[in-house]
Amino acid sequence: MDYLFQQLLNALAFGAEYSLVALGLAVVFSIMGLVNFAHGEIIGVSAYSVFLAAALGLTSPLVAVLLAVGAAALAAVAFERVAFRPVRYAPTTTGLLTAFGVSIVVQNLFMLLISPKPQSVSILNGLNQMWFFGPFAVSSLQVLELVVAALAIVGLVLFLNRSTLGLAIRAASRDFATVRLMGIRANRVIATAFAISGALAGIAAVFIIARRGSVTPDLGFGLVLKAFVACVIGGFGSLAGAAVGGMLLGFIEVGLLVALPQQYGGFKEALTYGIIVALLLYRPEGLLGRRAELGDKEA
Amino acid sequence: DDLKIGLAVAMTGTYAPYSEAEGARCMADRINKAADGGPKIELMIEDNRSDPQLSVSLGQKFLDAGAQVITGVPFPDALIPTAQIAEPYGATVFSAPNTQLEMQQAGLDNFIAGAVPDPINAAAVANALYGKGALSVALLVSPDAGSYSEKLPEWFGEVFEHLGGKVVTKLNYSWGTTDWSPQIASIKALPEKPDAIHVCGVLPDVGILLRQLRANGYDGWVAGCDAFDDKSLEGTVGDAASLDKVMFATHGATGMDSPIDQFLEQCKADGYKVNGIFDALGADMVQISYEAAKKAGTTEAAALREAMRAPGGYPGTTAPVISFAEKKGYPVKAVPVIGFAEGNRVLITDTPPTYVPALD
Amino acid sequence: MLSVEAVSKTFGGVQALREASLACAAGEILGLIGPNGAGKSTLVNAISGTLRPERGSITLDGRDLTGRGAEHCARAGVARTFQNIRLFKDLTVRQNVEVAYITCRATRAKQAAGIDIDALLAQYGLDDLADVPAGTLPYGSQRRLEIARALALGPSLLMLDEPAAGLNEGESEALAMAIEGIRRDVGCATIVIDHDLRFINRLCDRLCVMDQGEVIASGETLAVWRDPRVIEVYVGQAQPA
Amino acid sequence: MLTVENLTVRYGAVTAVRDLSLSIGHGELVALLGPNGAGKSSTINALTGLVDAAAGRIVLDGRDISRTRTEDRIRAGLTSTPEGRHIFANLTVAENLRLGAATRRDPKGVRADIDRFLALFPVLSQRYGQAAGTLSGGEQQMLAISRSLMSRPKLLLLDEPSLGLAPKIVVQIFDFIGQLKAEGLTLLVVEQNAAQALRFADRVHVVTSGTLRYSGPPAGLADEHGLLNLYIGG
Amino acid sequence: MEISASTSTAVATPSGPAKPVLRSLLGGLVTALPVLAIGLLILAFAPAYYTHLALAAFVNLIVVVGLQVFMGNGNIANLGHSAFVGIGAYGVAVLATPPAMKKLSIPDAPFGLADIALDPLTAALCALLAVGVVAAASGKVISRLSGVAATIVSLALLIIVHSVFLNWTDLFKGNQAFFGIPKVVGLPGIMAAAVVVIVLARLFKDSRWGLQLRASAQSPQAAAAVGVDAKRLRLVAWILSALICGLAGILYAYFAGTISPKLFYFQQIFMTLAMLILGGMATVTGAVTGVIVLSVGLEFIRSIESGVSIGGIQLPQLLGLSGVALGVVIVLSMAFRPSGICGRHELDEQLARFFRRAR
Ligand SMILES: Nc1ncnc2c1ncn2[C@@H]1O[C@H](COP(=O)(O)OP(=O)(O)OP(=O)(O)O)[C@@H](O)[C@H]1O
Ligand SMILES: Nc1ncnc2c1ncn2[C@@H]1O[C@H](COP(=O)(O)OP(=O)(O)OP(=O)(O)O)[C@@H](O)[C@H]1O
Ligand SMILES: [Mg+2]
Ligand SMILES: [Mg+2]
Repeated sequence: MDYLFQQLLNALAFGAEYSLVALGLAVVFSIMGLVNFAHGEIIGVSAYSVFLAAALGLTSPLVAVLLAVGAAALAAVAFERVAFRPVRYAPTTTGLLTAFGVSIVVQNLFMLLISPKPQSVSILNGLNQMWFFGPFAVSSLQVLELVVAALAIVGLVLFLNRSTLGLAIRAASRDFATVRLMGIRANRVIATAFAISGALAGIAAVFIIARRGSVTPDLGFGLVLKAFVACVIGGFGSLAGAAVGGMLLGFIEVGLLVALPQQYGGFKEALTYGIIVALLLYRPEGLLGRRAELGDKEA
Repeated sequence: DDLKIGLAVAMTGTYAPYSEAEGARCMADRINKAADGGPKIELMIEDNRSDPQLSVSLGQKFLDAGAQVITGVPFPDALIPTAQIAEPYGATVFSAPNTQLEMQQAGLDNFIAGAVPDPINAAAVANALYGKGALSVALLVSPDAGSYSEKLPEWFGEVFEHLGGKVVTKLNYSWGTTDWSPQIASIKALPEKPDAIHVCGVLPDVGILLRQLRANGYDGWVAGCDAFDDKSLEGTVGDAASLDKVMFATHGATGMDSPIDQFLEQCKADGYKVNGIFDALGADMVQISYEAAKKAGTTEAAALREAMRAPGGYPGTTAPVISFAEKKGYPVKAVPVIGFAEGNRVLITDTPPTYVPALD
Repeated sequence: MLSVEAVSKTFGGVQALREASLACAAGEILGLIGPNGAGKSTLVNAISGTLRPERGSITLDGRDLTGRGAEHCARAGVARTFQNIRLFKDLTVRQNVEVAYITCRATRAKQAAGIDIDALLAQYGLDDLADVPAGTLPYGSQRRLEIARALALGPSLLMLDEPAAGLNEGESEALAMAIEGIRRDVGCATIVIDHDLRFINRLCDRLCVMDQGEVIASGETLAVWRDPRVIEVYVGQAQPA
Repeated sequence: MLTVENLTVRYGAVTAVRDLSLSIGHGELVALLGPNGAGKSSTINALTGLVDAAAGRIVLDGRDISRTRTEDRIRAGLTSTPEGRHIFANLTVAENLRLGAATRRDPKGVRADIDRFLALFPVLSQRYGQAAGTLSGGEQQMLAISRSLMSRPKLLLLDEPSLGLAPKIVVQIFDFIGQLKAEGLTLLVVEQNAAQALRFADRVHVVTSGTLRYSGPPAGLADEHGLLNLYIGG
Repeated sequence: MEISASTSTAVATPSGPAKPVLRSLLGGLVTALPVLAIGLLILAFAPAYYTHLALAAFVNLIVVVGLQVFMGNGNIANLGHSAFVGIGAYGVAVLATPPAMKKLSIPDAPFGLADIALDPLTAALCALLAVGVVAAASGKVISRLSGVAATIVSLALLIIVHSVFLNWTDLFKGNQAFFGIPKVVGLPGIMAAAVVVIVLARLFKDSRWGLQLRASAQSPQAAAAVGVDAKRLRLVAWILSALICGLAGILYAYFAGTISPKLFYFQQIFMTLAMLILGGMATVTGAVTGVIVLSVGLEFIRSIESGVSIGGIQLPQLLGLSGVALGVVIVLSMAFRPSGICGRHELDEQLARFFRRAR
């Protein structure tokens, strides 16, 4: 029983991490229909910034956290300016491949400029404490991650649905010119959205560094792939969907790890994706995606 | 004639921490400078990006350029085809860090591994661990790196049980795991805490595992294999206390002022970006090829291969004498098991294991 | 002969169609009019299979089309245009028409024999533009291409959703003549939605008026205009027909 | 209020507007008529800055805005109801209206204005929480007009406001335009429906092939029936 | 007034298929010509290393052309095609490897597979059949979805198939190399296959199915309204694409003799995707061009990456340079030529236009 409860906690933590990254993806997707595969490299930029700062003598974890978030936000805005602006409103595939191109460039820049090998960063190790509650061990990271993910989702949903800037962000996803006709500085709106997405990546990076104690060029790639899947099963474009999808993925993964007999343990990935396919067949628009009958209309 | 050695090594990708290139360069330059009567060594080094297909193509490129000795990604999917294309040239595929058995199984006659095979590694760790009083062990296995990450832990278990220990559970993981909490929770849920955990993963994964195990209050042994042998292990784990009760079998003792350390220090001083034990294995490869050529008095490929397997062996960096005469495909040498004391590496055992599964 | 019986459709809280019925015979041009949001486009969607009606039945020449998918309806001879133009933008003008013609050849061999793509393009003033991507055409030509594409299906029923919107009177007049040409040459049943009353009155034999999802009047064009309810909901008191 | 001098708009090799000059005084309603493809929409989009003018000067309230960004022109009190509606399909009716008032800082006034348009177009209040993309064509047009008025512009450019609207609504809309004019709003209206457009027009401009052919009172247009034919096209 | 109110819609010769078969066939051959030329040059003059590179490039070429069939016509990003390459390769590995070899590597293979060996051709046909079956099953799912959901399912297919290769060790030997596959194919054979596949892809694209599929990718609603059964067409394209990719895998296995699962995973997916996008996925010419440009370009950059000496000057190692270059090329081409180097026109169409203009 204790064991199952402990694994439940783990699943929550896995889910929180996926949700956090998936949220970052969903924000950008809901602004400009961009499947931002380079989100992982924004996490990477953030992580390597902390690594470099630590190597240059930075000792304050707090500053490192701020640096991580700031660098990521900046990187996201820069990616938008340089690579994504020219393909705004291009078909999804074009954007996806641009993002994928950016991802390759940045990963290889890490190799070229820093090193292809893992580099250790210990500055944020302190964030990773174990807290014991009776028989349960909870890592401070897991708790923090869960809290931050929850705050992020609530904040973002409120922001995008309530604030004018949020509305503008959603509107800009379809019709940039008309957003400007509303007197809104549309480029700034999009930059803001990217900055938010970047900041989320930066927060994720903090958790990743604290947990791993090292950085590698492909640091964020696998995670973003999972987050992408989380977004789709949750309902692409829906923020709450991203969060729910991330959680679900965490539960599926940990659940399979617990439930599968050892000799079939290797099939965990296969089964995870099998479940995802089944989910998509059942709800192609994702769990929280709207199932709208459009006729000759659009939405 | 020159002795031409072609190295397609992983400078980038998954296996980048385990490249032997710099050590080989260092040794080759050293020998060339000494000019003690043997042939001049010409190294050709290119990045294989940890990609087996590219690795094979590069092998062909080196053969085109007249290489007598070549190497590639240290896994059978690259090395077997490389050996096959090298066969008509009489050239030898000499993989310094390879530890897997498939090449021998495939019946290749022109293949040499510079390291001892996985079962021996497994046996060495089992002996050392049992010697430290551990009686129960949990195995972490993964299908992702073939026999290295899947079979090796099982061989380890076989020896460990043969010695009188017990394997209490086997748990699955994937390469690239960055959060081990589910596996750790499973271990903690065992009726009795195992004395040790055995895992053969790469860095930084295993470093992260160590940190998380310690953070979760697990204070038993963690045993592993040669992929632990990179300085980034210490960096990733962070504090010295967490490294107590860590051990791994490797190809030569480093970090304790051994001859290997001296070699590496010297290279570093001369400006080579050497990293650790795999560079020493690379140096072995160059040195053995060179000594064999000197002994044979020719760099003709087939003759060279015969000479490499001559009885008596040749001096090396990772061991005073390395001989391929007995086993043809791999060396017979001691397998050091390294542990830590206050964050520094210490030698736990350094003897050839007796009971070895799966071989012969 | 199209016959629509008591078709209903709701979207969330909005009842877009309430037991709407209409009929349209081969060779007839039926005007479908009504206030904005009356459900005209929704009815066309239901007939063409773009939407699935909740209740009611739709038959064309005795074949039941109720609830069948759009591609099935198209194969049965239902052709339509869209209120918001939908072309295959990257395909050439000719290919746009061919896509429809392929269906026609596969499922309506008799009709297909009567269709010549080049002649069709020429007839709609598109022959010079045949190899141009459809997305680069000016608005008016795009509207004509949509009609040409619909005709390449060899339809038994043709439905045009606001074909005259944004056209000036000269162009509307030309369009009306073309639609009369279709009646003559193809002989299909034709349903036209538009808010341009001059265009509608000139073209249509009969009118069908919708309001809030219901058909509130139908009959001969002139007779319908004598119905005060039609005037009230659609044109407003002040405006004479 | 607005003066346009020698405006030229080009799309690649096509010149859509050529050397066009016109002016609109405070509180005036000016109609801009012309056949399809005459360059009316291009003119309007050049005024709001959605397309770049190749040449010419645009002066709003004495300020040259020819190089000003669209969003700043809107903030200066100019706005347009673009041709083809351009409502935000993925936002609800309510959100579309709120975005229309993005530049305003008086929540009370915004709410009052929303209520005003809902009263004018009751169907919009029935569809208040529905995604705007699923509105019928005419409903979208009503929303587009309301939305452009939400910014409380000083000068409104209306591009074919009657497109896709039922006759009753057309009349209603032009009544409303008259009312807006009476409230002091300055308007430039592009319309196919000449009869309606001319109801409240102080002056008329007719363009064909990008050039201005007539500028003057509506009454004058009736005399020049050649022009009227031109406008009607054939 | 542009609509002619002509009295009758002319009754004329019914138009043939979307494009005359012969023209497509010729067009396909024209597209294949550069491939043939490069292959022959390499066979005649180049050292063995280039033969090896060419092998990899030709296998990629077949994969990319296969990818084009589905992605280019259906416009759905596919991240799963390497699964079929893998099934093809492992299919012949399991079926055609001599029992003597299998006794060493997969002694416990199920269904008595350890004891039998088919001749290479039969084995290849069986492997293609297996590819077809998996494609039909996965295609049933994929064709029902669109957009990112379809992409995710293709990704899922990749991961599931990879996972089976890794874990069904009795049959596939896991992540240890599967060796001993008879090496029965040389560069000429692969070249011939590439030409055939190029022509095939072109024929499909110009066929009724290809045209209708392309239409449905642009406006699903309008396509349905003119009777296009997009689901079925997507399924057809998916299966054809899978078979071509499977063929690439078979040829690879028969050339290299040794395979392992990671050959058919993300690295291949990304490389081939980049090739297709760069060349332009709307055309078969684009697929061919992308493969040629990236193969040559990346090999050039790679050759200076590990640090070479030019004129006695030792250049530093620039690890990752080729990756950077690859990424930059993708980003730039998406920004400035989103439809790829070749845009929307096939080589023969471009040539025809060129000559028409020259006249
Ligand atoms: N897909 C949909 N989702 C939700 N509501 C819809 C949808 N399609 C139509 N509606 C609603 O149904 C009603 C009827 O719409 P429809 O498009 O049929 O009107 P219409 O008669 O064509 O009007 P118009 O003349 O303005 O085009 C409208 O109020 C619209 O908001
Ligand atoms: N984006 C564009 N690219 C190229 N040409 C264009 C573009 N927009 C308009 N044109 C061309 O410019 C000319 C003027 O177009 P414009 O839309 O301004 O005319 P209009 O008077 O508004 O016509 P309508 O009454 O049909 O709306 C036309 O010939 C049109 O084809
Ligand atoms: Mg409508
Ligand atoms: Mg216009």
